[in-house]
Amino acid sequence: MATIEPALPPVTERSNILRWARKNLFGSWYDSLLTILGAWFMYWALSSLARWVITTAEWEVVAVNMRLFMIGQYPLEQAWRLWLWLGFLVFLVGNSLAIWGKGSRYSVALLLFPAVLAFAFPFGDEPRKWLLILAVTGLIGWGIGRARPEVLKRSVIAGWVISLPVIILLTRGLSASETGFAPFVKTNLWGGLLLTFLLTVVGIMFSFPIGVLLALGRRSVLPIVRWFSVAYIELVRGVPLISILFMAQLMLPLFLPEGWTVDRVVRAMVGITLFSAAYLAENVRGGLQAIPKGQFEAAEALGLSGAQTMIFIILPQALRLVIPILVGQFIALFKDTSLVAIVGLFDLVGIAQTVLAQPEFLGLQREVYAFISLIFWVLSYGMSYLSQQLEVRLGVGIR
Amino acid sequence: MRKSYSILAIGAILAIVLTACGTAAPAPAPETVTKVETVVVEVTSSAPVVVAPTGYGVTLKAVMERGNLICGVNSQVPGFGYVDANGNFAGIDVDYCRALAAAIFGDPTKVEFRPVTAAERFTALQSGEIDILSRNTTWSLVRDTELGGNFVHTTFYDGQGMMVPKDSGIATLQDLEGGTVCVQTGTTTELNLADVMASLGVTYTPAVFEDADATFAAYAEGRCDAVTTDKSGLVSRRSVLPDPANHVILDVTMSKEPLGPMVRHGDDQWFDIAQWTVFALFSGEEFGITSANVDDMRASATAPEVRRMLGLEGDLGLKLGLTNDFAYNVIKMVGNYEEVYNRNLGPDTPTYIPRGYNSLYTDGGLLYSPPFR
Amino acid sequence: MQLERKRETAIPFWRDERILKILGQIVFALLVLIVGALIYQNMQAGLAKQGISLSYSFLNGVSGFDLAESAFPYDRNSTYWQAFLAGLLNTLSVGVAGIVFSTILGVILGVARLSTNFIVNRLATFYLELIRNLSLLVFLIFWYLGVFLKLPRVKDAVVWPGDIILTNRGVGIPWGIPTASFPTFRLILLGGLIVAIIVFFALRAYSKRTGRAPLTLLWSLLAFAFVAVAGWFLLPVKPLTLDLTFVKGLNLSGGKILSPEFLALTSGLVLYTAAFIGEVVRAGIQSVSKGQVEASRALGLNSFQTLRLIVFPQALRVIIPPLTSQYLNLVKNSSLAIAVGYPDVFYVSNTILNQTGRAVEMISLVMLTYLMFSLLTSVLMNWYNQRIKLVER
Amino acid sequence: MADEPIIKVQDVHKWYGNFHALKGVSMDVQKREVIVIFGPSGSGKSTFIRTLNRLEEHQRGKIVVDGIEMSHDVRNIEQIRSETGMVFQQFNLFPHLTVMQNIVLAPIQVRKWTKQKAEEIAMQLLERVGIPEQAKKFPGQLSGGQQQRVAIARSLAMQPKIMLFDEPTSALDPEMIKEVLDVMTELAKSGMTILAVTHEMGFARAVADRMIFFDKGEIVEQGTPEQIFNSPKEDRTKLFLSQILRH
Repeated sequence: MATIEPALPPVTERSNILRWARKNLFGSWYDSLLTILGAWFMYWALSSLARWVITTAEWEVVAVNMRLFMIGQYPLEQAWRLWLWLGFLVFLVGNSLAIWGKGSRYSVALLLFPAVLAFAFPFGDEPRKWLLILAVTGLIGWGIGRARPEVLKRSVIAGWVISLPVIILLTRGLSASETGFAPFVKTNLWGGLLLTFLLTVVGIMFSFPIGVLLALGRRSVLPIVRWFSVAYIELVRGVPLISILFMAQLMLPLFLPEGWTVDRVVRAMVGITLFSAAYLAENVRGGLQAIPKGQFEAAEALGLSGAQTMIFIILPQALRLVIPILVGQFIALFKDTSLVAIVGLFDLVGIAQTVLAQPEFLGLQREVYAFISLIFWVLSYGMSYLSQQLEVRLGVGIR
Repeated sequence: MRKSYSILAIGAILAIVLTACGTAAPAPAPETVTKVETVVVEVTSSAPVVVAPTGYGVTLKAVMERGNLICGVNSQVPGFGYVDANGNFAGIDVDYCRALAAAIFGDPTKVEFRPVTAAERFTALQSGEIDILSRNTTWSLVRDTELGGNFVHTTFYDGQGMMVPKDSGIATLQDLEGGTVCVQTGTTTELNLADVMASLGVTYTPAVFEDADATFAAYAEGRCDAVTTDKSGLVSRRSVLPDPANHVILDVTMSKEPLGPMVRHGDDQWFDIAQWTVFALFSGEEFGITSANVDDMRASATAPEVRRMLGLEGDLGLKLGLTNDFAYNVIKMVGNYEEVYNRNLGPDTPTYIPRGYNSLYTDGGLLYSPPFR
Repeated sequence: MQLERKRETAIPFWRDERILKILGQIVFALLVLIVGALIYQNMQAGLAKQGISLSYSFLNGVSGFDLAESAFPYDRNSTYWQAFLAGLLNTLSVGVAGIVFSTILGVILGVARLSTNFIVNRLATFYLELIRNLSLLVFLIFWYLGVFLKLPRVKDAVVWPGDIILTNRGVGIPWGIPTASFPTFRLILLGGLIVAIIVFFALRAYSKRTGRAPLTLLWSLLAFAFVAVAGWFLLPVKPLTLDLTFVKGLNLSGGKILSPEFLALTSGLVLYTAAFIGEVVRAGIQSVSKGQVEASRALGLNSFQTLRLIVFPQALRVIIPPLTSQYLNLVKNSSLAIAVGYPDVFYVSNTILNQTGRAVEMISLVMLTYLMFSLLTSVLMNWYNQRIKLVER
Repeated sequence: MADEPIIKVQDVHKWYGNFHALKGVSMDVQKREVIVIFGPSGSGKSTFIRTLNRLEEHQRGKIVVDGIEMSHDVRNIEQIRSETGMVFQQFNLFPHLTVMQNIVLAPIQVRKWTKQKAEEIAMQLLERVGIPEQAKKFPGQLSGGQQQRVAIARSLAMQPKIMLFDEPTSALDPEMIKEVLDVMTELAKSGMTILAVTHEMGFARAVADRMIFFDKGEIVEQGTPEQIFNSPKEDRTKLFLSQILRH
């Protein structure tokens, strides 16, 4: 892809619109045909979509049930806890964008996203207020990060490390009982986007180390460990996620000693984690295979132990190589969490189904599903955008 | 070398296509029939025999220790079990759970609703994941025996009906010859439909759906000529179809559908508690005790049965393992049957269903409570 | 020597790498076994408590439920086994249709992504970004409720050119019905197949001898087509008659009727998978370096030859492995049929599970079924890959 | 016992499957000795040098390094590895770590030094190999010669008693070979025990105490550079030397 720097700037660089159009739209007769067909299709699709969104669709069902879509049956008076950790996350995102995003002009736009959301969607006054606070928090985080990037690096990383426990702890409650300050909120009340988010985050956090271990196991010199890893990976990858979720819901209770019960949400989390780990293992293995043998030998020759070699030399390089693939896998996991609706959990899709059973909103499938599709799309796209930023920052993906 | 596999693959595909065309009309193999017969015997012999999983009083003890009741409910049936926009469960089945919690704890909020799918409801009950199943479940012999549950007294008498568009001209089930019927899977409804149609000799195509929403959405879009489910469901669903007036419910009852709560085999105390909570709701209506006047009644009641029921006399509640005022709590906190019914299925709701069989025996219905003595 | 041996055995076992390796494995294997045994024991105890013993004999029982679609005659008197088999065949038909169409659409998308035409390129990119970030479950539900059930009712059926009838009961397409001469025709087709194979091997021998690369596959196909067409016209009675779909009473009749559930599932899967296949194809084509094309042109091969002999084989090598996993994904994703009411193997098994309460048996049966698809495919693919892979040091 | 050899190799054999790569190699290395090993490619010289820190396992015979026998004892292997430094043909620097991080990693993790001490010593070493200004760069930003010098510094940071060089200049452009050889020469003169597989005969002539000629998995001939260059005994040595010295 190396381009030769011309001695004189080529004349065509100053092409006008017409020339551009001739080159890119009407290069030949079939090119022109394709252009016209494409343009017509675009017009048709966009105009009918716009007509439906603006005139036909009845969006009241979304407005009235916004709370259900977002947090399910989570008690409203405890919702401040969710806003709290959301603020914490946004603050970290702001910090990270400032430190690692190196002045990307999209950073600020991204941080203003909550404010956009607040007005683009029919939220109540309370959530709107919180969303604005979030946007401000993100900007403050960004400002602080920009002011002292080097000093903050460590604490931001520490912040990310503790973020999952913080999220889980705040969501489930600080005290063991259902009274007192920040009381316990049972998982059956977690729902909507909140549940989808938690399933995703927990799935990612736990499947990642398991996946790395499985990948290492698959490349182990110990045959039994290797066989086990291969068997696990191939078995899990060979079956649909939905069957694993069914197994987790219907069979897991059977596998446990009598008297042990596992929370249904936890069961789904276990199922998703075990499923995702097998896929991650294969991705990580790809990275491991790309590391030259000399790296192992050099580490060994320096006297590093097997574990030290893996932790300091091999994994950092291997994981960096596969970041784009890993993020792709995480996005897939996020989208796949919707399958828990089929086993009766109130995730975004499950909530959509129960909302559609409300007597006053029967028959509004298209509105409801369009809305949750939008949520899925925005979040997935956001994840892949962030990963592209990360790739650029870490210098991978450019060949 | 490589291309030889492509040609082999093409050969294989052709072979498949040819065999597929060739098997357009396979003769039914006679041996399948005999096979079926032999196994029927086998199935009955290997039918799961449910051993008593719990002993007397175990469930109540567990519930008391836990501090709340776990109630398996539906989350997708308007009027019976769904989540309203405030995130609260609502419906007649849901209110029964609240009544039970009121009877046990004197607090109708001490109940955890666990939405269960049709597929997992019995497993969930057997495995102890839920204490009671209150999810529009039809009482049948098989469920009473093989599935290891006991049905508490029926809380809603239903019957399977058939709804068709008015302009279709269909008046009887026979008119559905060659038509398509929308039905929900995994339910007795699906089996009843097959039974009734087979006995009438009507051929039809079922369009089977995983949940009620999909079933009625499909019907509303004209995917089927008719839709079948419990009549209550038909009535409530009709009210929210785009053009309710254009749909009629055929005057046939394809089955009896007594819907009621279900508990596990083996804990008779728990069964009694669940049972008498239902009767407390019935008797409340019979004696005219409502949540509004229950305190006055308790202060002024003279009729011995009312006094016994409200815990002023005797120790009926203690006999159940509860407090004496359990029925008072039920009515005070949840209301009597009429209140519960009207709240969820009454004339002021979008899901209005006339009382019909679900009236007191004094009004010609089937609601009849044994005496509180 | 003796001294050495003595010293070697003197290594404490916790420091001997050989023993450590074996020990590590034994500990690992024991852990796995213990966990496995615990699970098995708990399961046995749990099942015993419910009075159920593991057995598949219940599958011979009468199912008692109807299926909307089945490749063979199936009714409520059929056994659970037959229900399962019907589901399996339904899965296969969705799988085959899905693979064929998603490949076609995927290749188009992949090429469109590389197109220099601005609008085509952007449309393809937009489509890709749109689809890849949606949940498949929601996508399928949308196709079912939002598209196929919104087609006109039977009495307002729309007829497209080619006698395709569109209704929300299903889409009817013309279909061939075998006539009396069909068995003969089948024999002729078999003969054509043999001729094609002969042509194929003859051309390959020729290619080996002369080192040229004739269009082996094309000629074999032509040979087959020639025999088939000749047979069609030579037979006194045509082997197939065309059967059109028409509206009969409340429903469609005749021809081949594709149910909305099947169409929603298949088209949803196709449109979803095609986006991923498009990326695979694009990456494959781009992976062939410009130098290869230049070298090939410098050698005097024309552009068609370059494409056929240089670019295509190399791109294929990159495309095949990820393409296979996309195919597998498609088959596994077809289990979401449960959301649109298409009786695939997962859906039917779930119904059987509901009716019999046999969770362990049915779930393991379903998993085994999908596993077999996967293993079979990977075995085939590994074999194929082994054949085409570059010999590298 | 000042003459106790630091490396004792007795009758070492190694097979790769059926291929007999080392056929009974025996030799002793004295402290502060500089040995150059040379021979045609595939002669087993690299394999041999790699058995000395257990990158390859020998199947028969005995290797004793600094009084520690090379066996299956993991502790012995660890000890030997920390006593020996190794420099590879392909440098094998860790591309995700800076030059400084490359050097301090092992001292901190294995020797348990403080970061401060490790970095001080690393800077001294970088000065010794002549590239102190590159400490914060990544290996990918350095030339081959610089990378190899970092690799040498990295090995030296563990303060080994023995340095093994496995064709350290083979992957370098001619103009960079000298800068690496200069570092090696300086190292040799400082009294380090060195075993180097190399075909740099100028280096051998200048600093080697002994040269060993390998062919077909065994030692064919050994002697001082003087002996080897001026009066090789074996025909094979003569032939090989004539081939590599011709150009």
